[in-house]
Amino acid sequence: MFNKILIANRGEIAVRVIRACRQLGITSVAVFSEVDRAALHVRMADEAYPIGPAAATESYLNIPRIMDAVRHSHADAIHPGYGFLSENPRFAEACMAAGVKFIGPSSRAMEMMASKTRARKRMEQAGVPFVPGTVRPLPSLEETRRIAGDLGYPVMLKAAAGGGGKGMRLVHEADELASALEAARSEAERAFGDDEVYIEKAIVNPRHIEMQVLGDEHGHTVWLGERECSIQRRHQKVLEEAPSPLLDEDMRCRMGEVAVRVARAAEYSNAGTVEFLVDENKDFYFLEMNTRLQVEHPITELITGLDLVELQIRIATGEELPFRQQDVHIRGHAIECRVYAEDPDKNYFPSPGRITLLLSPSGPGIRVDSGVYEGWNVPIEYDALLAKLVGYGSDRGQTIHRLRRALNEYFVGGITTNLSLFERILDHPEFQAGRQDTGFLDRLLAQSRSPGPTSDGAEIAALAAGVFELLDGAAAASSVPLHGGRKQNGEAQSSWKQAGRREALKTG
Amino acid sequence: MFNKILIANRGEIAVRVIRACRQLGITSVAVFSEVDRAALHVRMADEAYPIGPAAATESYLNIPRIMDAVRHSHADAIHPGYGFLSENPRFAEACMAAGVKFIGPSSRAMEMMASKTRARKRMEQAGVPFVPGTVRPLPSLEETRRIAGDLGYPVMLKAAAGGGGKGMRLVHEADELASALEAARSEAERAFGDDEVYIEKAIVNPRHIEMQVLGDEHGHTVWLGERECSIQRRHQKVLEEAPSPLLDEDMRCRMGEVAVRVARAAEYSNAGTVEFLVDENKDFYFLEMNTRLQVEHPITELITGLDLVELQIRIATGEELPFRQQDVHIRGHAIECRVYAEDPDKNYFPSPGRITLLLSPSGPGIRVDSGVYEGWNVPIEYDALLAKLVGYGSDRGQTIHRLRRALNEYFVGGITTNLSLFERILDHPEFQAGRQDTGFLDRLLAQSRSPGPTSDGAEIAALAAGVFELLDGAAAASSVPLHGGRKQNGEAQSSWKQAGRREALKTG
Amino acid sequence: MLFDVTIEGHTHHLELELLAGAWQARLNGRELALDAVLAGPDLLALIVNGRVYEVMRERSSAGTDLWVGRVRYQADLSDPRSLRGRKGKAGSDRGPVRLLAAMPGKVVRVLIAEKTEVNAGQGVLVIEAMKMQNEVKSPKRGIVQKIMAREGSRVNAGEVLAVVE
Amino acid sequence: MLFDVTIEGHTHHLELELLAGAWQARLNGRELALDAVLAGPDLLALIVNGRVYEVMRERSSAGTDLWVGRVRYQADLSDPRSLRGRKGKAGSDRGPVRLLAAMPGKVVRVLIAEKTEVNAGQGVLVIEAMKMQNEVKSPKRGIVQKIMAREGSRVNAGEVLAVVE
Repeated sequence: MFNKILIANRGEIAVRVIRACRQLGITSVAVFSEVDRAALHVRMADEAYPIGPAAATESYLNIPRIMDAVRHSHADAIHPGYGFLSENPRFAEACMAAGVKFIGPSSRAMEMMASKTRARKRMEQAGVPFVPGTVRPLPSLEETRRIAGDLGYPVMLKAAAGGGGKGMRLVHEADELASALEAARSEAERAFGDDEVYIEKAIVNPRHIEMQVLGDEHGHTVWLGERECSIQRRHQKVLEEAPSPLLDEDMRCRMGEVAVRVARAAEYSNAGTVEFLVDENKDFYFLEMNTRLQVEHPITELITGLDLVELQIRIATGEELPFRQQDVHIRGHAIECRVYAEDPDKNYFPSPGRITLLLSPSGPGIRVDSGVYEGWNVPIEYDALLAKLVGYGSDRGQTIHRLRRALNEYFVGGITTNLSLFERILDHPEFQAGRQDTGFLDRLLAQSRSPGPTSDGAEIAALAAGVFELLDGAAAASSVPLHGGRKQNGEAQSSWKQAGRREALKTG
Repeated sequence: MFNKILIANRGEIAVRVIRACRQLGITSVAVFSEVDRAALHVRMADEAYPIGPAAATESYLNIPRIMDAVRHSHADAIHPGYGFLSENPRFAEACMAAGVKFIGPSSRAMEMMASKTRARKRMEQAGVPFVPGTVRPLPSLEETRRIAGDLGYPVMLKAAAGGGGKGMRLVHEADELASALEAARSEAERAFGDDEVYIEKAIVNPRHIEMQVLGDEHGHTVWLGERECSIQRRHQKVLEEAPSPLLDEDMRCRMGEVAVRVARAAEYSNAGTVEFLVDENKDFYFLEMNTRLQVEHPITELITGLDLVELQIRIATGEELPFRQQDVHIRGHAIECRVYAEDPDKNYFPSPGRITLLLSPSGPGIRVDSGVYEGWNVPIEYDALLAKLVGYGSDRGQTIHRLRRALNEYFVGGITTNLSLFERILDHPEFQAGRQDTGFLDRLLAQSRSPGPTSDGAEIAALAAGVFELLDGAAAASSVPLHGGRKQNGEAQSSWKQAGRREALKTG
Repeated sequence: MLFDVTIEGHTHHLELELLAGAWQARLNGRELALDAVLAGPDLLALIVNGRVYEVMRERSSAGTDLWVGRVRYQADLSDPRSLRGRKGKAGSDRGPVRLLAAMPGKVVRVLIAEKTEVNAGQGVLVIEAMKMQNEVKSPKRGIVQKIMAREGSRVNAGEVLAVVE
Repeated sequence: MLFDVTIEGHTHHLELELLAGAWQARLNGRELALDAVLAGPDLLALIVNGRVYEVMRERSSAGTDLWVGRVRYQADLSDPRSLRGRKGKAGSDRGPVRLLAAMPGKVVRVLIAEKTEVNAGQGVLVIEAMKMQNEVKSPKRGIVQKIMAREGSRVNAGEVLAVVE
């Protein structure tokens, strides 16, 4: 087992990895940029080292600075989390060169999956189903037109080096093809320095379902069930669940077996996720493989009862997987809400700033993986993910109801969050029926807005305004010093009594 | 389903029931004594009514006041929690008379189980194994001496109406019998108004293992696995786990079947717990049945994936159990720590008062069922249970490690808690080997004390004292108003910079 | 104490007393069974007619917001008895505003005629009660649409005296 | 700044500066790489030589306690340079107390003889450094058991000067 792991990340995922290290008796090392000195992941780690200015390119993406911290701390392994350097084969290579273990797949597997066309070639050889289309670079416009005609419109043009929707064009009919191809090529060139574009049959409002896989370094690979990730905004997931309401046991097994085939074809080890598009006929097609731990891994942990980060670390030490496929039992249902500092009603405008009050839910079936605390100043420089609220229950209905009550307990003051969005999603009949697709969230936001003021609520607010004012006055008039700026129940009581007496004198 | 449930309790269990109500869309009604106005259960309920002064006899045990609140609120059911009125047949009858459903067993089943001798007679008829002994009131001293001789010393004398160790005497040899019998009788008379005493073979340092059962009102009864509750102080449980490290699948099934037989013999419905003593040969004997939800129910919830409180409510509405015995699957391992406001090193001296700082753990495998919050003033009048820290993992080892890291994150400032006791229990080789019995905790406390000051720790404290002082001075000198009495990361930073400049001027 | 509380531009009249630990509240003329306790510096736990509410306060340079559940209410408060009513954010108020009697009393003077213009903070009428004269001011600039109160008449607390739009 | 910090009756000598946002710390004569930030009003997040600590402060009428992990340390602090050292809780200190040199310097005067009585706050010896004379005071009432420092000798910061019991 490792002695010391450096976590090359921040926020909730760094906290998550630190917790796994502590469980395993491994010393955890945090790194932090200048604005993250007081961040939760730094507070929770065993050791911590500064790695530069706020801009991620100068700190969390700065490989030399991170390798300096590795040397200073004598860490013998690195966990990259997700995002930042987690899918950067250069970083994995730098780790290997420095003699520290990168907790993830080999740089070779990462590289292969990074190129969509190379991955597709290899996976087609392995018999993995793809959306019908070309795997070669597109030839002349004439021939592209012929291929598109064979596939049948609508078709999708995609950048080979792409991701995040860049260099993608949906083409509804033949007349649009020429200009779309040109646009996709130039966008791909600008975004990735590579104008290679390929063509696929377009699947309209597909479901986005992914399969978790885990492979050790001895050739054992298992799948751990799927996650339904169709609720997205701008290709970014907002709410995920496991299992998918769409899949039955048979389809789950077929999808799991394909995912394991993908991982084996890439000689993949450690945790990875195979993403699929699912069309209206429940046919599924390989989309891509994410060569890292996913944000939404907790829902798989809850339905399988496994600790994925602990397993990642064990695999990286060279241990064999402690179980086989037949030992994996899926029980219950889990849903994750990604709590962002952003306003869903204002085009997801980010809302960094100080968290003045934080009431966090707890109790049966509720897990909160948070990267923040009351008093923390959410910096503007990074992803706005504050925490993941994860619900678990015996079945999908109970999980929805548990999350609904947890949202009721959840309050983040001082900044705007998307918490109300989850209430609207969970209450939506389409979601409750399990019929969400990738267009669901845009439709929901177009239909309705967050609940606004009501006359009953306004009356409560009016009452509260008066009570706050009266108690403030009482507190100001009271000579009792209030430790730490907080009133004690008893003290408040007595200062009200004082206020009451003063009032009585005035009006008497 | 009920429209409105009144919770005749306080603290964490009231919060637990309120959460279940919210999940089911049922309006929850809290009741509170004068010192509990600001308690968490009152804050979290939908409605709340005062029921009298701080003394429990005048509020939480005051049946007329509680029935007043039922009438005012128009609640159609009552959940009694545990403790207080939960096992009081008179209360169950008062509910029935008022036309509100008591969420628990019938008063008849409660009454039968309240008398140890009556329960024993009925259960022996049903073939339930008992510790060898008498079920009849003890006859003459002469005959008692003969019975004791037949059983073999040591023997135990117990009050028929007893509980909580009152009216109990361990007798090691025949010479002690006469005086022990007299003492037990007079103690029983004083404690319960009933001097009936019976005799049993004594089981020295037994294990205390209990089985959760659940029965609907249509004759279906299931068992949900056992809980190991051997870690006790003064007959009060401190830490429980499920499953027990002692049981194998075969013993679990036999014990479960006996527990179901007990429940059926009592025509028992709703949630109940059958307690067993287990001797060194793994023979188990019926001890008593608790006719209510137990404090430690969350560990059963975690290993079965069920929500016991939700099931209690469904059963009370007349629903059938939604599953059968063969559908119950136990997965993983759970351990609960009862966090008390008390000092284990000072003879469990209670420590009420204001919670000035509360850092609560979260993340994978951790559930906290809490009844308190930062700023709350723990009253002196009630049980000192603050919260239950519950860990879950794939196996016992992982659960121990997860709890260990959660304890590391847990801090309660302003009052003394027993948190450090759990670290000592979880770290103990005997516990880690699963060999705890009811004498374990006393042995542990006799062996060692909480960790004391170290020279490294003292140096950190010295550094911290200086930093606090310097920052306080800087804050006092700073003209920046600090909203809500709390410093913002950025503000603190800038005020330090000011302090730094001042220092530089002074020393320059 | 008497408060005019403007919530999202609409003014509520609140009478609030805390006597011997018990709250007495009358909101817009309706008696409410109120209990209130702070659960944190900006966190108020209310019980109103048996129903539980939690209200979170956020203060900023822009003013005070009160959260009731997931809904934010912009709040502005003045204490009409003290005659030092805080200024509402002039111009941001839309729609008619009702001026309410701060306490039971007698209308001793009407300062402005119907259908004439009034500035924010300008006195509209004067009420006398308990030997004190209180000037009832317009919270915003506008036209005095209607004056319900007549000089010399008695009014109850919370009674509408005038409407400014 | 210079502090004498008494932790559980044992005095530590601390030099602490915050210059341009960077901490400089020397504890009992040893240089430490320190970073410190408040995570709450009584919650301090420290990094000392790369290691992370959280220290919780509890203040009461009985004094200040600092929690490092699960261990409570009773803390008392004085600023020797200012010659306004706070009073320790006289009488509650048991066991011997070492008086430490607050800074490198020269012992210019010994005020008390060995084996004689001293009151809390009474000067025991005087050290000169950087053209300043600092009186080293006894934190408690007791007998001066031993004086290690001789008049005219040089001492280093944190050096034990005397023991009071």
